Amino acid sequence: MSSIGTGYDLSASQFSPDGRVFQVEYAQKAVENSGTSIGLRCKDGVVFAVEKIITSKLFEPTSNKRIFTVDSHMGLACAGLLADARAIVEIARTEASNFRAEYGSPIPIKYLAERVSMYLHAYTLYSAVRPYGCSVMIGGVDESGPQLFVSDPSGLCHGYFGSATGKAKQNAKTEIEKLKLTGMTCRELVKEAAKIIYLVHDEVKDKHFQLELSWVCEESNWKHAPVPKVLFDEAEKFAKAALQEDSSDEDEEM
Amino acid sequence: MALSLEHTEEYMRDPRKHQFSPYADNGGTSIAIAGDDFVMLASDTRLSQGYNVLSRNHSKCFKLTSQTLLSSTGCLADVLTLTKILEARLTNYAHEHLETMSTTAIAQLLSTLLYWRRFFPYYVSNILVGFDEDGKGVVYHYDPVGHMEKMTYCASGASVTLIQPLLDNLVGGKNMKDGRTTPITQDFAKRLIHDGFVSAAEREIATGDGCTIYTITKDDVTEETFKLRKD
Amino acid sequence: MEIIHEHQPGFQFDNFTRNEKLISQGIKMPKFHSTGTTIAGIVYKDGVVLGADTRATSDNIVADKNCSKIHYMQPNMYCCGAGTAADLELTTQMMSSQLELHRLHTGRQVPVVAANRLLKQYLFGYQGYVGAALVLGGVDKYGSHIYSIHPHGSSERLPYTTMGSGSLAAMSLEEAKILVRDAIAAGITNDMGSGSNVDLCVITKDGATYIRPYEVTESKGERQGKYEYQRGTTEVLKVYYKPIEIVSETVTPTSPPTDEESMDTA
Amino acid sequence: MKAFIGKFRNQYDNDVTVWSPQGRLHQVEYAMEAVKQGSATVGIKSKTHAVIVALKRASSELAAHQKKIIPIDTHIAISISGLTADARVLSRFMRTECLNERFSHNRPLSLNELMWRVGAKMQSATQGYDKRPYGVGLLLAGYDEDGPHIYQTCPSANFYDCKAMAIGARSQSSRTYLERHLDEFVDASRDEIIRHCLRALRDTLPNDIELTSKNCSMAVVGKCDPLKLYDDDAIAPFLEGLDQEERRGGGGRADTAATSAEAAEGAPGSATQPEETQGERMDTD
Amino acid sequence: MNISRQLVNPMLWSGGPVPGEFYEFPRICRKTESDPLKHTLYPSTSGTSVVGFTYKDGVMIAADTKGSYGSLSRFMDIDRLFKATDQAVLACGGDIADYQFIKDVIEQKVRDDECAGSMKVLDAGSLHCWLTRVLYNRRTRFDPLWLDCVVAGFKAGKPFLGFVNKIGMAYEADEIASGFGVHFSLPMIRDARDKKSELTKEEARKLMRECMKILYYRDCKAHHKYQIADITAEGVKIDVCDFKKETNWDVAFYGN
Amino acid sequence: MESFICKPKYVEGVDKSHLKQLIPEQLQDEPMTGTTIMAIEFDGGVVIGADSRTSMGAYCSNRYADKLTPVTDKIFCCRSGSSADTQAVADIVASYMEILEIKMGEPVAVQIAANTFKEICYNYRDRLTAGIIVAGWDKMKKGQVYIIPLGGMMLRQPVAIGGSGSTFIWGYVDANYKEGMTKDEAVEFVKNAVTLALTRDNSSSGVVRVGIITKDGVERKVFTHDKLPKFQ
Repeated sequence: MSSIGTGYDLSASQFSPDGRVFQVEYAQKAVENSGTSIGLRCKDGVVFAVEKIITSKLFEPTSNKRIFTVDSHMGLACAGLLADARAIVEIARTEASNFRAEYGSPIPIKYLAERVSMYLHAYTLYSAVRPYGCSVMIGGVDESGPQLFVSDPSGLCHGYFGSATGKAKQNAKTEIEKLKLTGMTCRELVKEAAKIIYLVHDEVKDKHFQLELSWVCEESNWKHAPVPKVLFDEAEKFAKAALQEDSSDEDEEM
Repeated sequence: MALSLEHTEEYMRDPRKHQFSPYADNGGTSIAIAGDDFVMLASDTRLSQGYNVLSRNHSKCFKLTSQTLLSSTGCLADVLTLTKILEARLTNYAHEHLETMSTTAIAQLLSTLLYWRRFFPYYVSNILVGFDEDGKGVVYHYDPVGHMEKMTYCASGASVTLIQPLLDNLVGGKNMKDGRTTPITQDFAKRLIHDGFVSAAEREIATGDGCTIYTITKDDVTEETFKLRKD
Repeated sequence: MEIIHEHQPGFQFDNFTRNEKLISQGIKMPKFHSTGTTIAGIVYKDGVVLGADTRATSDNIVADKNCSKIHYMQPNMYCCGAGTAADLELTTQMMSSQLELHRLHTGRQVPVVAANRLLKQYLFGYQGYVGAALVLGGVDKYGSHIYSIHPHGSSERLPYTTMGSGSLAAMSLEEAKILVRDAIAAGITNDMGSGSNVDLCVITKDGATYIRPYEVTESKGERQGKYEYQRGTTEVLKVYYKPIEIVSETVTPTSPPTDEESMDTA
Repeated sequence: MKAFIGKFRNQYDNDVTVWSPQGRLHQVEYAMEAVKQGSATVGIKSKTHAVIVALKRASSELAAHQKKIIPIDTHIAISISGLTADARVLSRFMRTECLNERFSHNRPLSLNELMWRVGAKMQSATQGYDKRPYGVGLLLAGYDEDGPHIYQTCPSANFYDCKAMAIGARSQSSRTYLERHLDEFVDASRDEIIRHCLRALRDTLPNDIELTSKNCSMAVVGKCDPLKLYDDDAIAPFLEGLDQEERRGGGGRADTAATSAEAAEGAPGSATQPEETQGERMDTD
Repeated sequence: MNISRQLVNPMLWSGGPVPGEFYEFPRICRKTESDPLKHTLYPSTSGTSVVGFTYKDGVMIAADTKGSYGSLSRFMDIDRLFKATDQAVLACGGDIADYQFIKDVIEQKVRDDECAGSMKVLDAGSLHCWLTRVLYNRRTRFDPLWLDCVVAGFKAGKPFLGFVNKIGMAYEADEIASGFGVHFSLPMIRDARDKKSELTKEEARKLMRECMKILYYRDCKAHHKYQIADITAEGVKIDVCDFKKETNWDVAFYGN
Repeated sequence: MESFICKPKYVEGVDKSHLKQLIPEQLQDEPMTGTTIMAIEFDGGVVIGADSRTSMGAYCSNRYADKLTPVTDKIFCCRSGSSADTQAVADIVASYMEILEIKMGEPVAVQIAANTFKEICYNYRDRLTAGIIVAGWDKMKKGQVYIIPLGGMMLRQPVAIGGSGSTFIWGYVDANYKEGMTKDEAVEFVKNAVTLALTRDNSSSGVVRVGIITKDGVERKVFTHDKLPKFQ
């Protein structure tokens, strides 16, 4: 990052001599400061999990949700500045609604993800605005089956089977890679997702956190919905148990 | 109603010719009588369109504040919109000034709102009642485009031609040798309103079913209802 | 001296063109009384029951609170009318006298079908401009009949049943009266053009009974105040005397009406 | 504020459209500082009621106390801390939204819905060079179909659904009080909640100043209990006996709490919960 | 925003934005003055009466399934009634295209509420109010939605039945009908209520069937197949009924 | 015949004149038999058919109407158009035929009756809204069907359909008519055709009335809903 502070990193409409747009990279930094969120796509649906870091116990547990519903068949999980993410969600909802108004059918997830990315990208072009400080994972089930896309502040958009953003995205990705996603069901994945969030959570940096889980699958009537309470508790128990095991393993090694 | 349907249609028809008519006459009659320390507002409860009775229990009076009431008859679509806008304006005022608007201020506001639609009028005749600055009961009568007149009594709506002369004579003391000498009492006003509606229901087909009388005094607003013919 | 116009049969159309022009210049036609009206008739076991409300309106004003809408045609035949009050009155009056002439001419009771034919032909001639919608009911030697006749001159014969009663023929008089009463009352309460009382007319082979009113559905509201004015309330603006001079006096004796006269029009 | 200037005097804090290499928006963080300039306000909700109280300042002996609580609709009121003018813009926006909901749907606007709209409005001010973030923090007390709510908004355009909250100058000691008594709020009665609110507010005051009917105002809303504002004489009965009660939540650590709160005001990174941490969370989550 | 800006003199609204100014009416086509193109100044494929009334447990409304194109029975099996939420059902007479438009908009509204994840459910009262604003707004712009809407459902836990027509005339009542239903069904319902003030579910269903039957007999555009929605505290139940077999034609033999 | 319609002839455009204002609004709609009527020749005579709805605008003023009107014992006319006009014409023709029968001493031929209809319809074509099918049996030409549409032309046809509902069944009639049907086939054919029309035409509905005219006279039938074929 030798170019930092040389004055070529003050505007989104400015390249540095070595051909980088620093403002976008800085915005991505903001994403990396946030709690981890993961999205998993399997054979019968999509699962989102978010590590919601709690900064004050005065907040309601329902406060600051980071998983949103964009259209009935589609969810969005974010990492980064929540206010920016909410703006993105509004854009996504408007897109979904406009598509329905125009074509009378639900918007294909790929199409929506690309539209949203175009918005994100547009904010990386001008000095008058700043890039969005958030990454979003858009997923759900549409006519071509389960879909998961990830867009970052640069406006890049890729389809994934599993992805993670936020603080511990590397660790989470490593964990996700261990899973045989194509062969798994949502019910199984919910537990795995919970486990990953618990595994990657760094107790030293952030004391309290709350797990958020949502899915789109047949059990949810192909709608994006929070994971039912019973299953949620099960998943959380599974995750805690796995964590226990994990740490005892480490102890043994030591 | 000072502005008849034929007139309003002229505004509408001129630029573009439609068969679609944006107005309807939904009937309704109101009477207001003010005294020194009270004011009464009453309306029948029949809602009609053409020869059909749509509802037998539809009051045309709207409580705007604890001291000001409005009765609005004519085209119900316009009545609903006008009263909704008025309500919103009053709430806004209450928020801005942390007090409710006075009757005189509301009276002026209503006139402005009506005139605002000078070239596509609300097909509505309004009576606003409340108390003036001296605390005396007051009645404001409006034509559809915002002409406002301050009075102590008046009728409006479908049966205005039947009831207004009665009020002129008995409340206003018109055409009598010495006019009216005694002040209007609540009892007298109520009896007159009652009898006015009973008589109007006999001869005017859009008036009937029931009547609601609101009496506003400094302290409160009371409501009374009685039945009228249903045919 | 003005020439008095000879009375031609049919209507006079002399002013048609003039009126057309006046109206195009914005002059309003006078309002006519009409009977917004609910009328009905049904056939029952022994005859027919006709019913009508009693409100006549001029625009939104009740012109007559107790008008009679069941018109006499013949002793065995009555006719209810809806539409322009004048058209109804005059049409039925004229028809009534036509039928009476017919009765005198043939020397027997006029069948209902004849009245139907006369009425529809008359109305057809005026192409709907005589605004009379009629329900004609009567009993003759062929049975009981109800005809409904439209202003344009079409007519149809029906028992005027309401749904679900296949056993109409067996309906008793009381049932029939209540059915017609209910029908008229529904009109009175739900239609603003109809109001006041229910009139009924029951016709059997033995003759007609006109029940007026059969029922007063809505009572007049009670007034609470008394509106009397003291003598002198109306101001005397000017007093002017004119003496009357008696020139002469005559006395003419009048005789009471004889029975024969009333028999003529029976 | 001093700390920021000292630490990060740099080229990245001129405009809200510029990210710092650490992924922070200094302009937004500075705006959050403005909130701390405002006098304190406290909100608490129970199962049935939501209450906000606010401390009114007078700019001089001759001036009247400024307005701190603004009614929005019959079911919502806000109290403000920060730039009053910015608060007025937002309150007018909120009023219009509420009026619109009544105009078009004949019902009170849901708090959640309102917060989303306010959030969107505030967010757009954090992303363009021609704008600046709203320099005001709000506490909303409201009641809707979900029950009572206390919401907090920040210049970062974030908003939080809270059980209780305090913002503004020296509000850390208030929050300490709130956290300590958090479990008592849910089942508390209307009067108890009000009492808690006032006590928490009093904790922001220096020892020699007391809450009076002049410097304090309150709004209460609840189930079947439309919004009511209390000022001047109306609030006096609620203040009775308050000065008899021991400060700092009555705990034995009154002194330490006081000092730590004082410290929190000035130097981020010190004991209890530092303000800066709070600032950071506002950015990133 | 667009429309009120045109119609409203902003000077009169110095007290703040006009209510409704920020309220975006759904899918308004932004038109220029030189293009006075209007959507519906006369109905095309249209449906006839809607009948609704309250009874002991809730509200019932019905509409037949015929879509007429002039005097052609164009469609025998369309829907003119739909469930917006568990607390609101909308039935429309008039232009079917306009009905489908408003249905789409309402469904999106409900979806928006769902997405927002709030507990708020669009109840019949709110839907009714919203419709009055939308329809009045369209009529004021001389671009009406050619509809007679009947909204049935619950409002704050109480049964609700409301009417809105194409000019924005709206009212609430215990019995509501549109089109020929005003002439035929209202008297029947009022009569039934005079005889027994609280109808049971069975009585209500029977009465509704009678109403639809009379309409079928006397309204040229009515059909023997109809949708009936029964809205109670438990939710909405929509059935399709047909009374063709029950029709009575005995009088056709009269005089023969 | 002169006084057939006493509308003032010298007044131009009386239909659009202010006189319209004089008629109460609810009476302005004229009852129309917006109708489906049909007649078909078969080897032993003719079969005629019609629906039973009379409407004023969208209001059905009579759902039991009989649009098959006897002219003589073995000649019927099927009426479509204005109720009043067609009733008046039918009444007049029926009365003429009665007199003619007496004068000639034998039943009149179908063609004579049809021609009388045509004369009136043609002479008053600007005044009348009448589409009529005349059908009957006479001993010279056996069963015959004559159609007199709006305007007053006349044509003999083996099968004729008329009225607003007929537009919906042209194809059906073209596809399914064959010469030399038996009585039962003809009745079935008429019944099906009219049923098809009344399911699609809002102005046609009710029951299907059928008349079978043979040398022995007329046999009337009424098919109520349950007796009608189901196409839906």
